[in-house]
Amino acid sequence: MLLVYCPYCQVERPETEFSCRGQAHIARPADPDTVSDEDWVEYLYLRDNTKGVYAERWRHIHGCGRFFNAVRHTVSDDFLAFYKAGEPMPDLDTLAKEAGK
Amino acid sequence: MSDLLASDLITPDAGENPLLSQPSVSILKAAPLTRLSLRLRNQSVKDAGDAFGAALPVTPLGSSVSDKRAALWMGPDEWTLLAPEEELSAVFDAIEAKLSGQPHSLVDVSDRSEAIIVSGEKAEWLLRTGIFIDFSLDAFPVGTVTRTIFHKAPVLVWRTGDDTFVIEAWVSFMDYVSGLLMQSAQELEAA
Amino acid sequence: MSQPFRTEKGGRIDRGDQLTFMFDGEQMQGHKGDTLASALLANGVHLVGRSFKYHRPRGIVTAGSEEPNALVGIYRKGDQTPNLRATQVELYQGLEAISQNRFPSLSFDVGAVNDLLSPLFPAGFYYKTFMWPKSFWDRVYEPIIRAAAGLGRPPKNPDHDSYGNIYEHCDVLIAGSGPAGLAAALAAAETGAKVILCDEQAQFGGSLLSEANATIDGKAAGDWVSGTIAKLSAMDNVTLLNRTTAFGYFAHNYIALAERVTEHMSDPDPKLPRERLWQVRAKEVVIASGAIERPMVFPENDRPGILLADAGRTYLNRYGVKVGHKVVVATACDSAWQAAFDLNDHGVEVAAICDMRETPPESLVSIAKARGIRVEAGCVVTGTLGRKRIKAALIGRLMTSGQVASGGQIDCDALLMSGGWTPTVSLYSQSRGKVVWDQDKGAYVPGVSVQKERSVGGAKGLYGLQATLEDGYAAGEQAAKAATGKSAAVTRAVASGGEAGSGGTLGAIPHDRNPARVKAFVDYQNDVTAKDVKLAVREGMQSIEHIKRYTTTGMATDQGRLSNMNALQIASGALERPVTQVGLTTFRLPYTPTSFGLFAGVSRGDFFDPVRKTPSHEWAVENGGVFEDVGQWKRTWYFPKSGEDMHAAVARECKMVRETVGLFDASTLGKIEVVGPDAAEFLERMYTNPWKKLAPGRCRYGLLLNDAGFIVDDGVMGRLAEDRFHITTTTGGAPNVFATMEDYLQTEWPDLDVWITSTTEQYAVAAVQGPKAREVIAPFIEGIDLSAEKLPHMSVRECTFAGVPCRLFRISFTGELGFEINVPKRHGKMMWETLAKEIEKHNGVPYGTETMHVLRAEKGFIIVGQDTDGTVTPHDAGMSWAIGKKKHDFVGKRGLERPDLVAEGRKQLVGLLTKDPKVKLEEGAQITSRGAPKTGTPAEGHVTSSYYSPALDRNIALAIVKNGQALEGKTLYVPMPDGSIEVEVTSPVFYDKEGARLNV
Amino acid sequence: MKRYSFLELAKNAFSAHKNWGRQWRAPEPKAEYDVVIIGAGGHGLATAYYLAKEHGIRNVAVLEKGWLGGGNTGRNTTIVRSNYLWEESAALYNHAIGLWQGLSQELNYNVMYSARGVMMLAHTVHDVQVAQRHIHANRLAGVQNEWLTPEQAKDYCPPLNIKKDIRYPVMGAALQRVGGTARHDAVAWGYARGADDMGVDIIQNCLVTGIRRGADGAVEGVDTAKGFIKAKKVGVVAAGNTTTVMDMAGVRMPLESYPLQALVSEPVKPAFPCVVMSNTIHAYISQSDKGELVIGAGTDQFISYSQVGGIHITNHTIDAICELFPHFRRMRMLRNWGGIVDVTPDRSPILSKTPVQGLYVNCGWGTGGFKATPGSGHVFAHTIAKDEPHRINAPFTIDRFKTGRLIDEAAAAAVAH
Repeated sequence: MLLVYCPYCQVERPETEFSCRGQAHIARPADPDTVSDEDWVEYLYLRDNTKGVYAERWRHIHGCGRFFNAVRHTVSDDFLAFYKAGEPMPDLDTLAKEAGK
Repeated sequence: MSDLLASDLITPDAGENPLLSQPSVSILKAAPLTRLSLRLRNQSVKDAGDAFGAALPVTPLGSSVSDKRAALWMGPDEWTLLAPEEELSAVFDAIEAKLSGQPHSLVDVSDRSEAIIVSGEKAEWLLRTGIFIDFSLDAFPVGTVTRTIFHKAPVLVWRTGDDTFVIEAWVSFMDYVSGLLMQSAQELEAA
Repeated sequence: MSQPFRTEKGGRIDRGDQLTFMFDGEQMQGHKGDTLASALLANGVHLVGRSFKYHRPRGIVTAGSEEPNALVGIYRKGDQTPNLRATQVELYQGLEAISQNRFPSLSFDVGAVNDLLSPLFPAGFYYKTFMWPKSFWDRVYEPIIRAAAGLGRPPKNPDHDSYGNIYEHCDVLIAGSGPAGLAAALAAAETGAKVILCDEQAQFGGSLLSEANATIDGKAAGDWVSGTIAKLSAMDNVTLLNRTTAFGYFAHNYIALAERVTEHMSDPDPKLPRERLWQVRAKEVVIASGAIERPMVFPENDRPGILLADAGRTYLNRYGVKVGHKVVVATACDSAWQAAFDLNDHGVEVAAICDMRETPPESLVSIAKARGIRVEAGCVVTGTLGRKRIKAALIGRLMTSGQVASGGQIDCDALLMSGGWTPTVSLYSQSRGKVVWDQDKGAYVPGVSVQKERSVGGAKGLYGLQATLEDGYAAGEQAAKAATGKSAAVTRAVASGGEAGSGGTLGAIPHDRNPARVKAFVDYQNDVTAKDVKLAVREGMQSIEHIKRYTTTGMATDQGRLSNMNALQIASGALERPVTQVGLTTFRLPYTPTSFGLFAGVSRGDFFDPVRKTPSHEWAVENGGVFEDVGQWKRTWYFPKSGEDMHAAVARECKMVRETVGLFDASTLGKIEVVGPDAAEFLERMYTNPWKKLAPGRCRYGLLLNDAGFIVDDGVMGRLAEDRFHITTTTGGAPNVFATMEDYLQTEWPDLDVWITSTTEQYAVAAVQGPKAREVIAPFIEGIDLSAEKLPHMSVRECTFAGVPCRLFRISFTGELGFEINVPKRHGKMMWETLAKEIEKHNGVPYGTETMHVLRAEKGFIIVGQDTDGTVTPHDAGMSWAIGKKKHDFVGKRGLERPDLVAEGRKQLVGLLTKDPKVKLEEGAQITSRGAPKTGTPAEGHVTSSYYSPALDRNIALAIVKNGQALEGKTLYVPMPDGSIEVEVTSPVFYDKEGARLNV
Repeated sequence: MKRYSFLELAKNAFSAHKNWGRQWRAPEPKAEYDVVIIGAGGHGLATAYYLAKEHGIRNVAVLEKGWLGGGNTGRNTTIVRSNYLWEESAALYNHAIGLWQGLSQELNYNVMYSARGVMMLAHTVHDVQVAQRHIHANRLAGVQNEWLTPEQAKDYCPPLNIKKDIRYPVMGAALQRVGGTARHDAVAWGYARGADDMGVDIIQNCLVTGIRRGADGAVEGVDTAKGFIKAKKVGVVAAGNTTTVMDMAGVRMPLESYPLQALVSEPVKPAFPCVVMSNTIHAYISQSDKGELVIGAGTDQFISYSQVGGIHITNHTIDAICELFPHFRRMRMLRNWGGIVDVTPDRSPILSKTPVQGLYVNCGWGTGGFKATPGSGHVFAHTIAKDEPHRINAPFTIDRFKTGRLIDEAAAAAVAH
């Protein structure tokens, strides 16, 4: 059971308070009508599924209810960063280097 | 002291027998309350507090208590407001009046949840049989309020004293929550 | 007989407290403080079990949780728990134990014939045979193999014990209370850090409890332990957990502990849990799990009476038990010599010390000589005699050639062996750390820490009492510093004696016997011999994982803690590769076998999952309601009158609703209050329908898709004010709909000024449906005009019901005049009972979910999840009308335009009427275009709903059929085992097509 | 290849089993192969076996980063069944069942396929509707599957608790009698031995580091820990690591990789005759021939390549098992482990050509790939050999996610265990 930091509640809580909602920073096309089938599949189904440093969406569903983003190494499961929704994605390579991964 | 102020708001339901009364821990059903869910943007925080009668806490997991009022931080733009049962419309209307024109959402959720009061030297231990939170006083000081999970049910935990916690759960979950707390407390009676 | 092998004095047992116990029906005596194993040995019992494959007689080998042989069943309350280790079972008055895996008895076991046939059963033999005739595997061979396999018999009755759970946080968790663990605990505790010290054994102290010679701060080791524990238990910041095994090390320093609360009591208080799961989040962990001794792999090394040397020493010094009267000690390292000396001190004849090494340390040799103990250097054990108990050891001399020359035999009734020591790296390995090979120690030791943990003492291959203490103190200080930033000056104890020994061997011991004839066991419990490991290599198994799986070495209930290193060495020899290139199998949790009950905890019966009830529940129970589970909710399914079956009850309920009036509890439907200036805009984007023009006071049916374009939920949205909607969702869909809305709101459209609040449990909801509905509610509704003009179908009003605030919806899921009354939940019971009484005046009935389903099916209303299955679009469901044509976007709009969703030949919702009105189709039945279709014929669709319709007095069905909407009037077939049923495709609306009954 | 038989075993007993040959070689890679398969799990080895046996393509290498059969093949709960809802799925898994039934003889290796029956429990009215729909669809598709009342279910599986007082009482069950279990390692080893015997090179400890494509975009070969290996056709059968491997060829996959846990109890005498699954309370259980209760748990909620899951997942599985079989509460967990399962959006596999000429992919089996091993290898071999899908795997394209022509077993409420 992972230990997750909620940047809104500013506390670490057990994973069971949260729901993980997959890869972060995948924006729904603003004007779907103009989007090709290829791009729509990209939005619906295609994910990086990275073996390594990965930015993903979490929701503190049994806490403050807020969505936020976290950077996690998908082999060690260590979290490298937590940031609020709407904040830019940190540079993953830099984070990876800092963590020595 | 927060204990005192909360206790004139969260009171044992006179009609009810204690769910559990042991030397080291007791569980009491709390009397009905006015509960409002308030959502708004930062600029409206002060007005809302003024209208309600207790400032809206802005520190995460914080609560502010004044006479017959309590405002609980639920999220960065969400508060639960507590007041006596009979003051529902008064409080509701006052806030709506003050916030008219300001984007917000005020919803009556008085009946959505029920509260129990868990107190005694073993109260903290009892909660930890189902809640994975560090309740030591430095990590979870008096006045802290949070939503979390108790075994398989969502609950709200509000520490109103060193050894006193208010536990709220949605009505249909309360049998599960109080039932498991009572069951887990049984071993305290063991020889 | 009364404990002939008990020493005169010594040991930590309470000689004053004599206990009686049973083993295989024989009554014996032991003492408080004994384990079942030590008590059996005190009574001279070594033979305690039969091996897995060959059913060879087996005795106690160890004194700890790694015991491979002494697995017994323990009886309590008329049921037994299998496979418990006698070395861990604490003795209590009246304990009842039985041996396992033998028939008819332990001393005479017919399965032993396998031992004679063993040449036919090498590793992996079953992959090579039992293939003919083809049909014989699961009918003949497998049942025989299954019956032969398995250890103990499983419990027969439901377990009545309870299991506790506690979540805990601490600064420093220390697993293991030997010298290193105790020192670490002292050092960490002194800083004020919150410390948990746990140990799997009943007493703290680990190896110190078996230490007879060394002293700490001038005290006997055991006394120092007692003093230390007393000191620690006096500190508020320390939690001491004995009988508690750290069995799992998970991500983010999350450690799981299993505490055995009552298992050692003869008559535990039923209020106590049998075991307790501690789920601990530790800032720092100190792994002080020590090291265990390795057996020596020589021929017939599995006779009862052959034990590890340190076990012999433990039974002597800790339990006051002599493992024999005449003992041979076979060793490759120093530590076993001390065992010989201790036994000798208690008058046990040590027939010989056989040390593999050409020149054992002179210091030891001289002591032995002084005691008149025969010393054989450069000497190995090449076999043993005796069947159910060792009678003699055959010895051989190691020659420079590497050959072994026979050295005769030495009579004995016990043999102690030591192949050296293996650090217990299980927890480190579980923490995802990678062990590294240490050539000098001849062992795998912890490498770099991956999580916040430190291995200390024996767990990292560090031996010697003083060094171990030092290591523990240092680790405790560092851990506390890392966790709290605090440190404190700790007075460190000083030990004398207990110096680290040297030596050790890995793999098979050379011998002069015929290799074809003898068995030298690597894994006792799984009966894996050195030969088996070599065979696996010969057959091309190169990875240690293949060797393990092919021979099953290391897969026994000790998870290879005794066998892995020897197996590895033998494999490495056979492969002619260094050990490091053979690899090591990973240690998986749990560290030792752990009760299922512990994991299941309190989740049983009504606490398995919350039971969610509505305010009408009690009334429904009193009135004979039958319930169904819908998610976590209990919903009334139907209300049978005496003598009625479900069909009759539902038919009556349907009839009465259409004739007069019915009362239905709709409280479980999801409710969400959508509030804010952008409320309408938000719904516009979420639902397929248009919302902006919906006037306050009116309602509209809403359809929710996912972005793939498929239906996921539906409900009714009532507009209470410009900026306030009260919307409903399905019962099962409520949580997901809410989460989906939050997702879009927070992450896609954060600019919208709108918030959603779940009010599912704020309101109790009663649906009053039927021609008399208005008359039923009229007496209680105040503040509004209920007339059709003022309150048309699809309206919502705020008013009062019997004086309490209420939201009144005029909506219908039955096709009849209908109202849904929402009152604050505390008034729900009152509302229901009031209406239940009122409908009686009109011959009305309460009805359940089944009747609700029938009535809506008569009207062709879908149930999401029954008539749709996640592959159905609004067009498929015949609900294109629900899509706001002019809308620029809504969730699912783009998905709906994908090629396959606009393709010809999609399956569409239709009605079906069986040609014979009495025939009721089965839900889920398939539909074909021809009768009696050949197997493999693609289905045209399937029946989604099927009921007897009282209103039409015939059976009706809804179905999803390819091109269905174009097939109206056509005949299709529903193939059943006993022939096909003819059906006609119709409109899904069977009753009151024009909706006249609604607008009254 | 020396054929295995009881006689052979007896003969070898007299020579102290010194004369058994290797079950497969440990060759060094050649410079070029007609086909390279990436991943020596059951599916990959079966693919190589059928390439050689059915299509005469024997110049084949199977590259494995670790040891053969060491991924999900050696980590799953060995359940075999074919009672899937959609015709496409049923055809695929039933094709496998057909092959399972003669596999031991086909491979001359006892894979211990044991048709002890797979029982899927229904606990709610909705469960019953879903089960019935499966049974009707299966009957039409020629897939054996039948409905049992709670009493019949208990007759078939005596330990089952059908009391009405449990939280989610058993309302009935769907039973597939030809379903059951098989010995997972033996499947990998049997295919490895068979393929090796026909000349296939199985190269272990050989990590693939790149997939080379020519100017025309077509596959030219793979870079590996043991150097470049030329091949015009490459089949990727890498389960949880498929995304990583396909990225080397620049092909994006609709996959996410989750840790899936399983566990076994200590071995006990026969206590459990069949396989029982419950999708509603999330548990499945059988008993191995060794006597261990083999229990499948769920996946974690986040992607991970750690092969370690959270304990709360295990807890929820075991509480469900103990609710259905309350006397197992005193049984003890011996081993708990995890695998990495690659999951597609519609919970059905991808067995398909790719946009890249000469590159083929077999993945997305999620939590249920073992049961399909023979069928999967058989049709994938066909796809590679003929450069076009077999009738049976034709629907399992990558393209379906674009067109929306999903094979959605999840939507139909049948979680594919």
